[in-house]
Amino acid sequence: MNFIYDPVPWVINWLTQLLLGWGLPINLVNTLLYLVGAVLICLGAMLFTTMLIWAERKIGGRFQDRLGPNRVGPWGIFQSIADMLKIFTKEYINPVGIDKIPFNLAPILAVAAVLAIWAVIPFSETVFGANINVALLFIIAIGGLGEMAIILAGFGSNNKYALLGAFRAVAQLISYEVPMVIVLLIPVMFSGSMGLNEIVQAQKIPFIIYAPVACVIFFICSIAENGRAPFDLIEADSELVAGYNIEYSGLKFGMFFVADFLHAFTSAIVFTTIFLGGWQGPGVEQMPVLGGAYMLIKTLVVYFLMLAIRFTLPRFRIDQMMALNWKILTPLALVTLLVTALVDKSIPHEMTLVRIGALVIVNVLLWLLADRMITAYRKRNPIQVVTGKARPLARPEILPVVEKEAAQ
Amino acid sequence: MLNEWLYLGIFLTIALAIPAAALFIAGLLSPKKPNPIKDSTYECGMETVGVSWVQFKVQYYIYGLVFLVFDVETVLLYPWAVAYNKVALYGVLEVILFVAILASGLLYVWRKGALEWV
Amino acid sequence: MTGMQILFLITSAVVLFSSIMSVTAKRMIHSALWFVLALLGVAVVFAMLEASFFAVVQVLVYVGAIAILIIFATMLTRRALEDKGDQFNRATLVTLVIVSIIFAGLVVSLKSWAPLQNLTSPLSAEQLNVGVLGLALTAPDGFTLPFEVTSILLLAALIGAIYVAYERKEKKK
Amino acid sequence: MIPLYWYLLLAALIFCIGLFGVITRRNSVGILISIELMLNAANINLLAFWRYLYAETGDLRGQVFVIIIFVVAAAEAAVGLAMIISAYRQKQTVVANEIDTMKG
Repeated sequence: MNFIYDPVPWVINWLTQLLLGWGLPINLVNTLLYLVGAVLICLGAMLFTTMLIWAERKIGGRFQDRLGPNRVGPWGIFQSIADMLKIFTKEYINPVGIDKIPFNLAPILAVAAVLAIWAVIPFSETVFGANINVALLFIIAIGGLGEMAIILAGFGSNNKYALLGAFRAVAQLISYEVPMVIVLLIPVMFSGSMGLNEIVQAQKIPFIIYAPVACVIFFICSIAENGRAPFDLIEADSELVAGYNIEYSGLKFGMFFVADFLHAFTSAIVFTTIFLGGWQGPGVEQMPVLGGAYMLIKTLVVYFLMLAIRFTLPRFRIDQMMALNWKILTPLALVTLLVTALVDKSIPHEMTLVRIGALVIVNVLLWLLADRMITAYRKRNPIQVVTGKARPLARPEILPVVEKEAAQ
Repeated sequence: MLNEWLYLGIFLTIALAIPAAALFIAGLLSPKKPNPIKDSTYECGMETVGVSWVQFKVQYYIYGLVFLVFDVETVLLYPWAVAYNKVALYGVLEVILFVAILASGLLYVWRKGALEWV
Repeated sequence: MTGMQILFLITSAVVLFSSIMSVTAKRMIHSALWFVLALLGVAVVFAMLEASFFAVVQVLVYVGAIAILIIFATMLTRRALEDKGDQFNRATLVTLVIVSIIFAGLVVSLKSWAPLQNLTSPLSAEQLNVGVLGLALTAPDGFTLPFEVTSILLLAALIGAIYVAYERKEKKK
Repeated sequence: MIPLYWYLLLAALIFCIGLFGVITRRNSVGILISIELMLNAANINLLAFWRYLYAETGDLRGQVFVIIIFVVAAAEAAVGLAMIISAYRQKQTVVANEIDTMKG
């Protein structure tokens, strides 16, 4: 095995031989290597998060016509590191009446629930973690632990706003899990497996072409699961004091922060793996290390898209958000699933082009139909625009002449 | 197969241990100067009134309920999705019936107005 | 003592301890959280049985949905749960005796069941293929009827629960 | 490897703990939690027997039964909690002994 073409398995092989040479039993060697791999991935992910925070602030600044961080290092690149150093030395405030164990467990669990997803992601054809045959469900299930962390934080804090924020957050997360779980059935159907390795291997043509509607629904849901704008009601600063993490301080708060940013990037990875073909790309068979590069590029594109949405769209109201989920996404996801299953079953698999064409046409039709129905519904129930008198101006004389006349 | 689960178990342990270790180190590094005002419950500077256990409205439960039912339903469909390439058209029709039965439940909840956030 | 056995003993200890805590905890929310820990332990036991699908479903359905529903309900019935006073009724001691007798009976009947002595290692199921289960659930000569009945059961539960729990606005006024 | 009776013993213990909770708890949410524990014990039993007796023969009855128990547990939690909430709304209590309107 050549080092240049596929470095990671080469290193693992070399390490295994070395350790075996020392006379260690094979089971122990495997366990040790697993341990090393897990520590490397976890630490790497968490340190990567500091870079993500910088990138997000910088890009966000550009979107909003600001400079973003620009003081520490070139382009402010060390800003997050400075922030990290600061937050490490901040005091933990333990408010009165907290429930000690849940209060302290919550930030740990919040990060762990996100990190755990990295255990099943295939980074390239030869570099993957646990190749369990239920990886897709595992990713969703581990999200449940994240919800648990939020509940722990909310009720451990002994603060009614924290509790209220936690419950709103959980209501949002569980609601958006429904269409997400439904549309994830579609990639499983196409690849015939719930293992992420098999799903990626089945994507010679990425599933985004087979199932664009499912792809869009999944994308919306994963943004909502992150609690990012436009679904950032979890931390809606102007409405709830700060959500469930109001009583946290120091690194305990920082952990929620890390979990939030890491979760955004992780869902970009998951999206890439499930719908964009993961490490698939030209020349991967000869040079598996290229797969990692493809994966990274695709993930960054998806991540950038998420940032663009985050920094441009305003926030939903909670009733709008729930209506979007239960009245649009969930029925659409169910119909998409059934129609896809029916169409795909009725066309023989040998006719690949016909099959893809039919699926694309069906998806486009579904999208148009959904759009028509929503528009028709809006026509019947127009949005009530709340208007009132304009606020009196402090200095009316500065108004331009035209507007002044209009005002009179 | 058990090897994969072993790796997963190790990974989960590490994923719990690293944040815990970071929190522990930060706890050693950080100052500890508590005082009653600092430690009081934060409510934007207002005095805390009543217990923190406020009454919640039933809407949270309703969403939880609909979520539970659809979650269980979808999980049951996963084995079918894995076997999708092998099932006959009969299997697909059966799943359509299965989903239709549950979708009628969603329709009931919708018509009842229980999905509105009020 | 192999590694598997040690792991099993640790897991069982966690499961048993947390289930004892969950039936004895004074505050209902603590009870629910201990219950979650017990459920996670049971998921690990499922993983040890190499029933990976069920291990994940256990976390997804029980921890992710049922436990959250229980916590929501605990919050909704909060005022009655000031958790003052006795959490148990008068029959505690009697029940303890009865339960011990039942447990002893179970152990005795396990001991006297001869085939059990031979079952010391699991059969080799390569990797439990979820697809086989899916095929069996939807095949005409398989478990079609149970599969459809579960959907009707879920529908009935949904409608019934909404009917019971949902309060109309007119009623409130 | 782990002998089958370890699993059975674990399941029996969880079942007994759940039974104890069902009989002695005053809070009806607590009773529901105990019932869920008992269902879990049954699930462990079913899967263990399937694994040790039927895994090779392709007999899936054990697994199908587990699925049905999952569904029953979900349905039971949904309806049971809804009834508790409804009873709480009318009587302001969740203590099982005090919810006795059904008594003739």
